Amino acid sequence: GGGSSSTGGSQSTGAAAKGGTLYMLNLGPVDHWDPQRIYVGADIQFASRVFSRTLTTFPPGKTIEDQSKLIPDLATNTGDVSDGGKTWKFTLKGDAKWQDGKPVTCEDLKYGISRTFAADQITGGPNYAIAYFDIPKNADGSSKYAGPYKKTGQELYDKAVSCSGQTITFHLSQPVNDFNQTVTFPAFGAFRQDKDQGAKSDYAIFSDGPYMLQGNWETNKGGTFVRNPNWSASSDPFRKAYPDSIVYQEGIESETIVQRIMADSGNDKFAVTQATAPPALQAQIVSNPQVKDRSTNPPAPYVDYLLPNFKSKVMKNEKARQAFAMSTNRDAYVTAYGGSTAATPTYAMINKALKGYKDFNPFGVPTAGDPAKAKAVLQSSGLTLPVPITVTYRKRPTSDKALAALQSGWEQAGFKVTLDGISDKYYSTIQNPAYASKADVFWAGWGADWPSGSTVIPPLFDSRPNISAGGSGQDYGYFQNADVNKKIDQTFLIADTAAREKAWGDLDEEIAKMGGHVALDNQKFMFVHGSGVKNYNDNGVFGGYVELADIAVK
Amino acid sequence: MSETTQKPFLEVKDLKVHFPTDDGLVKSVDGLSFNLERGKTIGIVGESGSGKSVTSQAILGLHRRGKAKTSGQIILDGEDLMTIGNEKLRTLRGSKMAMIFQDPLSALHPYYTIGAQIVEAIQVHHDLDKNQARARTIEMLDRVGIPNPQRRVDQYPHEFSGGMRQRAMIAMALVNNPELLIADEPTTALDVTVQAQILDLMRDLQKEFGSAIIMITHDLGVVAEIADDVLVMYGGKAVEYGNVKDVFYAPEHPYTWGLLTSMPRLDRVRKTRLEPVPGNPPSLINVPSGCAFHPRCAFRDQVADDGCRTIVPGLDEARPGHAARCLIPSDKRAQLFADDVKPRL
Amino acid sequence: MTTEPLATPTEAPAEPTRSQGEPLLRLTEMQKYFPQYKRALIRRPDAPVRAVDGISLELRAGETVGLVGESGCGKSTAGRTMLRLLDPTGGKIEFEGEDITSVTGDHLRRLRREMQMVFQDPYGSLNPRQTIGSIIAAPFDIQRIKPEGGTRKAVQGLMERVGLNPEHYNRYPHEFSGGQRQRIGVARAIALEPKLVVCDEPVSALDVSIQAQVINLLEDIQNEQGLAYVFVAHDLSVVRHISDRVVVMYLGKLMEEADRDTLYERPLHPYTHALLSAVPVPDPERESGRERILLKGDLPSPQNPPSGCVFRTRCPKAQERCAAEVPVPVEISPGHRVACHFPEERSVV
Amino acid sequence: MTMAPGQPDEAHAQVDVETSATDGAVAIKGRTPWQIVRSRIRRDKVTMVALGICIVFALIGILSPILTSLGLIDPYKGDIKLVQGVGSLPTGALGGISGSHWFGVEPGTGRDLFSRIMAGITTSLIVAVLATLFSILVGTILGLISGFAGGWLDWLISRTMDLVLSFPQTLMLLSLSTVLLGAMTDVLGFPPGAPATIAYLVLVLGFFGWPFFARIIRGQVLSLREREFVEAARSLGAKRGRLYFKELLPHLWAPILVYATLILPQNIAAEASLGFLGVGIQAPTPSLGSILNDSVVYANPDPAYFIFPGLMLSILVLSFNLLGDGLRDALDPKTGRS
Amino acid sequence: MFFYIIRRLIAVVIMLFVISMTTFLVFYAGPDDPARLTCAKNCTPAVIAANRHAFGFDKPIATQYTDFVKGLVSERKFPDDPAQEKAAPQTITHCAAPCLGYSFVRQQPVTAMIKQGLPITVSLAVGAFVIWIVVGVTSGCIAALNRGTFIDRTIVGAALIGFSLPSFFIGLLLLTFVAIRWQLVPIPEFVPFTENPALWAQNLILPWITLAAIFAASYVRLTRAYMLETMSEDYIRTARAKGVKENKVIRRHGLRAALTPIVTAAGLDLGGLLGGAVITESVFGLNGLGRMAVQAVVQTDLPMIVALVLVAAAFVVIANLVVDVLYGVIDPRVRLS
Ligand SMILES: Nc1ncnc2c1ncn2[C@@H]1O[C@H](COP(=O)(O)OP(=O)(O)OP(=O)(O)O)[C@@H](O)[C@H]1O
Ligand SMILES: Nc1ncnc2c1ncn2[C@@H]1O[C@H](COP(=O)(O)OP(=O)(O)OP(=O)(O)O)[C@@H](O)[C@H]1O
Ligand SMILES: [Mg+2]
Ligand SMILES: [Mg+2]
Ligand code: NI
Repeated sequence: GGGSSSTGGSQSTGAAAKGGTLYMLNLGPVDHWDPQRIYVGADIQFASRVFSRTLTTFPPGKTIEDQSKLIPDLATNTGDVSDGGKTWKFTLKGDAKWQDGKPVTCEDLKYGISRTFAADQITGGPNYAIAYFDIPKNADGSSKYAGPYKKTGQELYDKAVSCSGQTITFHLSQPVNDFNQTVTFPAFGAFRQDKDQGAKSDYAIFSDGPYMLQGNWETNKGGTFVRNPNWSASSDPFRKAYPDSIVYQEGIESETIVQRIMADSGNDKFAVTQATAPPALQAQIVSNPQVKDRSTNPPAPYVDYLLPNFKSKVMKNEKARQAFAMSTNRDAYVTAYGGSTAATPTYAMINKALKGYKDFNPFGVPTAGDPAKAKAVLQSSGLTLPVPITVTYRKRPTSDKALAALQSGWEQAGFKVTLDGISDKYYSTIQNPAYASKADVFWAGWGADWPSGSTVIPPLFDSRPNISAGGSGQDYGYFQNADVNKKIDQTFLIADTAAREKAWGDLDEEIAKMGGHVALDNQKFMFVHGSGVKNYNDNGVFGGYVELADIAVK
Repeated sequence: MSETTQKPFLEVKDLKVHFPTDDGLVKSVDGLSFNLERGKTIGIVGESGSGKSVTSQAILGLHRRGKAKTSGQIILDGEDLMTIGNEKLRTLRGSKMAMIFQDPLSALHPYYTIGAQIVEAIQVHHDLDKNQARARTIEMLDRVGIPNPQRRVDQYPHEFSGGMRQRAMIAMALVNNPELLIADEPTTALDVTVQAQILDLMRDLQKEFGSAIIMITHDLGVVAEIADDVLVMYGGKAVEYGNVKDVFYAPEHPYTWGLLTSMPRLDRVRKTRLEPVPGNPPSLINVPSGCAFHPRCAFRDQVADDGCRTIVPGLDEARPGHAARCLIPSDKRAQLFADDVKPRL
Repeated sequence: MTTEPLATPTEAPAEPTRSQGEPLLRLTEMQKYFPQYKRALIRRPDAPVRAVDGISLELRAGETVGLVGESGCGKSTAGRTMLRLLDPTGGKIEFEGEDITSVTGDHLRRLRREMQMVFQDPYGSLNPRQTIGSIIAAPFDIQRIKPEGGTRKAVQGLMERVGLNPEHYNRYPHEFSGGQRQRIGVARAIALEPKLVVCDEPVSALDVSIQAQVINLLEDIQNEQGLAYVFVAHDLSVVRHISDRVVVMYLGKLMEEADRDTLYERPLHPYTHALLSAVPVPDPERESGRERILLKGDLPSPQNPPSGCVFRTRCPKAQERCAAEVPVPVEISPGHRVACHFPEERSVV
Repeated sequence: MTMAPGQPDEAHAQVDVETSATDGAVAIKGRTPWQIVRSRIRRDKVTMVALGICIVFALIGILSPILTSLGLIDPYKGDIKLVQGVGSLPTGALGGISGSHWFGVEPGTGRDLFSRIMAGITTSLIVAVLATLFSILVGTILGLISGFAGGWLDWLISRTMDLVLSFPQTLMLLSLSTVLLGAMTDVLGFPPGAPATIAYLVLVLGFFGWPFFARIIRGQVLSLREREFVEAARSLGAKRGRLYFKELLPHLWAPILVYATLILPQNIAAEASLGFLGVGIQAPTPSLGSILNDSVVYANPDPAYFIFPGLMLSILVLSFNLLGDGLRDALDPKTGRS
Repeated sequence: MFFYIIRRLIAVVIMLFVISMTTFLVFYAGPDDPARLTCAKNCTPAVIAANRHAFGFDKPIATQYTDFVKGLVSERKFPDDPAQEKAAPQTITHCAAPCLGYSFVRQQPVTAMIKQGLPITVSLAVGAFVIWIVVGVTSGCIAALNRGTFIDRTIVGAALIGFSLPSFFIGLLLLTFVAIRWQLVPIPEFVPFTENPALWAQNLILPWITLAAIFAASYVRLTRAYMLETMSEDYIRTARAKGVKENKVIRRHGLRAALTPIVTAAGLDLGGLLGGAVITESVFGLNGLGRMAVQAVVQTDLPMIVALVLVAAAFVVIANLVVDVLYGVIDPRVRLS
């Protein structure tokens, strides 16, 4: 049995034992292996299980509940909070070692985190450190601390992050009550200053985890991870590290990967992947019992959603937004993605797997939409029908079909739809202010950074950090609402986790009712693995990807 | 024609070469017969398209099986080339009989040196090693009047002038002492001054090697100069055949007359206008009925009842050794020539 | 073969005979060089091809001048240059007393009405994509001339004139035989009633039996219209038949010029001797009695012609003087010019 | 791609003899060059069949928008009831073939495959034909100028051709999309979506295609201008315009036609390949390339979806290739097949 | 000949110059701000500005281009920022000449990545080349010599069909069925020739076939046409008239001449392929230059795109040169003029 809601599941029989080689097959290329730069769910999962330890982490487990229980990793506990959520302290256990035998120190951690601030070198990673730490900012939103290379503003950083012995203290500029979850990111992991070569270090993995890179990482080819001789199981109770080595192969097309693992021959018997099976292959996986046994169908972290562009003439009109939302046919969308094994329709931005999820239906229409009702609303909007709109989306073979499937519902409601698919650099294109005048609706997808509504609602709908002269940030639809912004601030202050998560869910519904988003579906993955893989589990917290902490091939 | 009764060296009997094409059957050569003695020269003349080249290639057996339908007999030195089989024929080609082509530039392979091409011709038929063959090549080039043969042997065809190329072709043809040499318009592409050199050379070589020569040409002057016998072709058939003097001084066929009267002369100013043969050469697919020449013949009303249009004339000997393919009775023809044609020459 | 020694000719350059007023066309030392380039590291000029290297000639109205010589001696180039289809490198071209050496544009275009050309290749010189009608009408179209009674009528008149069936107006060139095509070429050339036509080997591509048709046609037209021909040919028999005067060229230079009978019967230049003696005549008995003057070697390259007399490398009579001194054409007798240090009368045909 | 040698020249005359001529001479009855070509083609069964198929495709290309507007075919409307299984494969047998869906339906959306293929043919043909026309136009003009003008202009155009041909084509078609696709809407004002991608494909395919035409035309002009009829026209005082358009251009139709029929299928295939690389026609507008790209992965689970568009594309490309070959043979018997 | 080669070499250099300039202009002077592309998420104007400076995008395009050209002969530093070099010298990437640029997406000198992809592309191209030449030329000859027969028609027909199928189509079919379904060969994965030649070939066989199929088809047609043309030349008749055996006539006289234009075409096609067989590499997931290019396009990795275009164009231009020289060697008529 894989993740919490996986269909079927695959509990390989027999106890796990040390030894063997695990193969990880992926399309890649992996963007970054530099801990401070990793931001892709699958890579976070791989890095934090294999070579990069963090202060706290989420454990392996059979159910999403087990998996969501935060546990300490390098630290002795899951952090001590004070100052109303503005000061966080972690104490290191002190027995973790780098691959050259030196201990992982508080200074290593402090140094690692400081690298995030070298924004021109250490690109791509999450910027929570910049956002949260109590370091003054420039007018353009950038930090006055320029990172460990230029060292301008170093004293500001030293004040915000300090080490005393094995204890590291973080001073935040605002209360962040789930900061101990934030530090599960490898970006809050340690980095050895003497090994740091800035951007050049990206693939020069220097491990403090159970495995280390043997030789070099080759883009489009991958690398082999072998045991880190200085890692000790006693210092790291939950990483079981059963396989002797992990061969990471990248550069293989996803369809090929899935078909190879389905075929299950040779080393592919010991293969896992982070590539989901395309719809064309899902039927074959499900229809073949042998293969079905080796497959899991976990929910993906991603929610696909549509954002009416508040800068567009049409979508400024609230009725038009409502009509648009009401005529959206989520069933057709889900079907185009491959049906129930590929996605489930939703109205909420917060993933159903998260505690913050609230089951609501903003306009009371079925998942297939109600074009007739929508048309009536649109007619009352004062716009002349048909209303021309351009829907911009990220072009992929399946999304082509999915958007086309939505089109007919919208057109029945009285819209005249132009689909504009962009295949490359989608997000940076639509963030560009120049694009705001071209589209009426944007498609987007989002996955929570950790299992909390705080990594969904604020990053996407708080206009303050997002919207600037440089573009829309992640608030692609230029949603700007002072009331919502205020509520976001208030929600952060709620100390009780359950109450806080509920508040995120309420905000989600509120925004949906304003027509701020039209959530479409929660995506699902279908993964296959080789018959020789034991203890196969998906980790829902890490996006449903394969749990490597206790996987085995013997 | 010689009076000897023994078998001639080359005997072509009723040769037919037909090409099936999209538009119909092209009867390029249609019942041609002639003989050739050792050491003698026969000149074949005729308009473009009358079948001269096809005839010469038929003798060497160069027509591809599938594309040409060939029939008749070609008896060379007692052997019928039509029946001896491909392999045997191949061994005769280039050794017993050889050929010189009209355009030496395209007939020589552009990628091989002159020497290599002649050496190949030698080695196909003789078991000589490279050096011997090369020595023989140089000797032969020298013999055909190519200056500096040691150097020239390693040059490519495009480095030769037109005349030199033709000499090289001749050297290649004669290198294996062929007994029969077919020259298909060897001088048409050349200047008169070079033509004179080449014809001179051929005559000398004939004396030396004793080859029989089939000389194909447009130019009656060349025939007069070099040939012993003449064959005049028209529309794939021989229309007149005889000793060179007979044909030039007492031509029997109206077509030959036409050729002579239409020609301006170098040696004298004509008193009268030129007399062209009216009309155009015949199609070889729809050969005119009866006498193929009749549509262009000024004398066709000499035969009663439109006979020229209906009766196919045979190649009949008017005098021993001089034949013509014409329905007008021989004596009448002689008279017509004397009265009507000769004054206009 | 008789050999009569000749009195040493006067050295003074001969005044070209100027009998009845202005000649139609006068060439004075006309030159046409084709520039050549060496392809070394960078392209640099090489010695030019001296296709025509100083030809002087006069042509009177209604006269036919034959231009003979070996292939590559510059006959066609001379013909084209005198029509200003090529720009002369040097010398002077006068047409009806007017210097046309360097006229251009509309003036030149108007001149084209007076001077025309008939080409060698009856297949290549007619555009296969145009009907006979439009080919023959081209001169009218191009020169923007509206003939009386319309172009079509004029064209059909011309067709009749050259012996073509006017009903074939709308046919394409490939529907005609070589001889007929050459008639079309003639019709096009005479359409604007030019005073001068250069015929560049108009019958070389035709069979003997056909070429007489074209020769007769050219003669007839000359008789009717009184135009002048420059008749370029290889074939010395044809030239003898059609020309009033004959010019022998060698390597871009004039070797000998004389009226027809003089040239064929009493040629003076050793090159003319060789040329004439090389032509076989269709008369077996006479052939057997003729002696050929065989020239040694090949034609030298027109890019670097021999010094002095260009013919000396192949001349049977060459002496030291020939290498040093360029022979100037001298008039030996009225109308008979020869460029040789040692002219000698010989009968060779 | 390299083309076979020998460019088509005007057909060589075929001459029949007609004995009833006026002047006693034999007149030659001839046919126009086109007649000869037509009769050659008529005799070539393969080419005739290919021609027939090409005509059918052209008709489909013209008719399918009309049929769509009449509602007889509908390439856009899906029906998710038809694709209910895991992976949203069509429910019925053979990819959901039925009386109303002759080729079955598209997995995922349930759109009618027959309609989509019909409409796809239109799009593919539009792209290929426009791109080919673009290449022809630019190539012919520049080739004509280059061949006839000579000198520095020829040098410039020839080097430009070398330059364009030096660029890796597929790579450029692909990578230019990063800078040009946006410009189609922003600069040239094409509506976003399918029109912009079609314009992009036409432009780049056409741009990388013109040197082929220009080379051929230039070669033809170089040999044509040495022909005596050009000199003949000049000797009559003809100006450039006449030389280009009356004397030369009529000879260029044949090679242009042949190479157009040979390049057209290459453009069709290129459109498909570019779709495979992600720069195909924008959805939901179907094109053979986009349908095929989507369908190849279904080769196993839904063979019908894969076979029909694959077959269509292959037949289309094949018959244009055959037609081009046949035309070349007919126009230039030197390189004939039979 | 020597001067000719020198002249051509100079022309090649100039050509590459022009190509690099054009490519540079097209991709860098476009409407997009390349600096925007240097940071993925969390782009702030400040970061963009910093990166713009770090990668030199703030310099005029002409300066950027001259820097690029300089990099071909001398080492470049990324970022070229003396302040940072002083503060943290270990973070500066030194890109040794010939430096084709620095990929800000992959944070690596482009040259290093190209070196990685080149063996794959070369293996693919050369192997396919051998197959298509052998298959294409042989069957083209057979077709020509049996002109009009059943054999001829079969070969020509097969060639046309091969020619008409897009290569991704052929490739995906081979991959899906031959490799994955029937498992007749391993799923292609590049093994260096030096490591294991047998595996190298086994893994590449499907890509080779895919790539060769289209080319073989056009070479069948090409060879057949040239062969027909040469076999009707006068010098073939001369050879027969000399009594040369028929198969020697074909091989020594016919093929020799027919091969010359084929060598030209083949050289150019191979040159074109060495720059990357985009589709075949993508289908089989071989990380040669072609697939790198696709990735670079997806990631808008401009330096990488420019470098790959340049490398590919250089192969074409050099192939042109080689072919011209080769032509001179094969054809004596060219050699001497
Ligand atoms: N392979 C062939 N297929 C069809 N017809 C052919 C073939 N070879 C020759 N012919 C035809 O046979 C006829 C005679 O040709 P041949 O070459 O013998 O003429 P010729 O007398 O040598 O002419 P020329 O003086 O022009 O060389 C011509 O009409 C020609 O078209
Ligand atoms: N366009 C040109 N460029 C360079 N050289 C040329 C050109 N045209 C002619 N020549 C050269 O000029 C010389 C004279 O050529 P021309 O054509 O006038 O000779 P011709 O006497 O007419 O020869 P033919 O009898 O073969 O027609 C030849 O050596 C030829 O190669
Ligand atoms: Mg012949
Ligand atoms: Mg000439
Ligand atoms: Ni090619």
